[in-house]
Amino acid sequence: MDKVKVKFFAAFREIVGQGELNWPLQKDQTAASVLAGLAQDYPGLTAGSSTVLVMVNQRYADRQTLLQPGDEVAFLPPVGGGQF
Amino acid sequence: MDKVKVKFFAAFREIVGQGELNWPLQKDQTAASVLAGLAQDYPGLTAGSSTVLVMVNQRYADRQTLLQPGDEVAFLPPVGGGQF
Amino acid sequence: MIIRITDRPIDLQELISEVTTEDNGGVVAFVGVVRRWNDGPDGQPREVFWLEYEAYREAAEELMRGIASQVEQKWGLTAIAMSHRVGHLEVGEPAVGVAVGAPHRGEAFEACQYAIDTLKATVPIWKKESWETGSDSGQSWVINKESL
Amino acid sequence: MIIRITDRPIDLQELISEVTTEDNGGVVAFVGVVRRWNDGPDGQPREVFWLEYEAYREAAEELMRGIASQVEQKWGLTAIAMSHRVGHLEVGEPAVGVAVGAPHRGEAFEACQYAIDTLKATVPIWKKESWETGSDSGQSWVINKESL
Repeated sequence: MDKVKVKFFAAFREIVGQGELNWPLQKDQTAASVLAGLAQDYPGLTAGSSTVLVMVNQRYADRQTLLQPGDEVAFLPPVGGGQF
Repeated sequence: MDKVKVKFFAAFREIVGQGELNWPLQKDQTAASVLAGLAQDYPGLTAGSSTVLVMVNQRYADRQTLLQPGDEVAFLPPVGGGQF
Repeated sequence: MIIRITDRPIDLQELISEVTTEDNGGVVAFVGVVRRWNDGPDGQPREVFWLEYEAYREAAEELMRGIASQVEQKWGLTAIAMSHRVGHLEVGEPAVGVAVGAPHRGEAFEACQYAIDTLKATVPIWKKESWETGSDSGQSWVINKESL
Repeated sequence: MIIRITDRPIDLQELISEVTTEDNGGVVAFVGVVRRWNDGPDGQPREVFWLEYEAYREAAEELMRGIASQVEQKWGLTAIAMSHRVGHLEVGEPAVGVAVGAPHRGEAFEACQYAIDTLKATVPIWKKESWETGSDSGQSWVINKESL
């Protein structure tokens, strides 16, 4: 079965319990659809999901982007480091 | 006789041949008047004299400032160091 | 050009030396340092003990290279160095350093500020804060207001 | 607070450390470096071999203290360090360093730029340039456009 590599960081990494996993990809599936699927296993990922940013192959992408087998997709909690 | 201490820097120091000299002060004499007197001995000091700045006792001062005996007066060629 | 996500202490002198050339009379550097006090989500200050920074390293470095390209397009400047630390940091330690060299200082100030502003707003780096108030303490992933 | 006219090399790390406190998350530093090429009075570039800086030291330090007071009045910032070198400098050497620390970086950028702009325009420091063009060479006291 086709898969994508999903990367998690920060709070999302802690929710999922690992920084990376392979996830099954259906035909014509968007990044948003993959996130919805993941959220069934890891409900914490839906918290604040409107502010979650998506990267596909290490570049920012629209959440309606259609994924290809082997893509690296990352769902990013809002970027941190705002002290200065 | 009353005197003031006159300081010279950069091009003016080279014109005068020293960085400091004592100069006689008449009653009610202004900084501009002292500069005019100096320029008789050191004509180079009048070059660009409209851009010469005056300091009295290490603070910028109007050239019409009346000097007091013992004052330290400096006639500054335009400030340098404009490379950055 | 230095573009770096690193778990080693930031060497600001190295960044500055990198952008100091015979043509660049003005060098501007920014250092972001871990503060003792930071506002919590309720706007009340919390005392910070340490931070843990985490990056999506490959994507972060790619975005930082993009910032360098933008600086070159906007100001024609190629002397830029950016380094962001990850891992455990104590209060007072530099977390990020940016240096820009330019023939004249006005553009060095502009470009350096643009680079750090863009880095903070877009580069995927998060931080976890160990904090304490009079009545509470914890460890929280902190959200950067600029990215919202 | 470091306010200094010195004939020793400028230690930028010392200036930055001076303004880095537990309350200051943002530190901005400026370094002015001797350039290889500088425009002559006719607007044509001249190659520079060395510079000789000369200061009216007591007045310069007093004016630099005044700049620090203005930065405190305008931005409420007290973490500022300024050092200007005098004497013989080679191409590539730092002639002046300014560092400002602030809780947030926007005001650190503003205050640092204000400090160096004001220093360059008002502080009595001159430089003599040893230069050469294809057809001519000499040593000239160089005028700072900003002060005219």
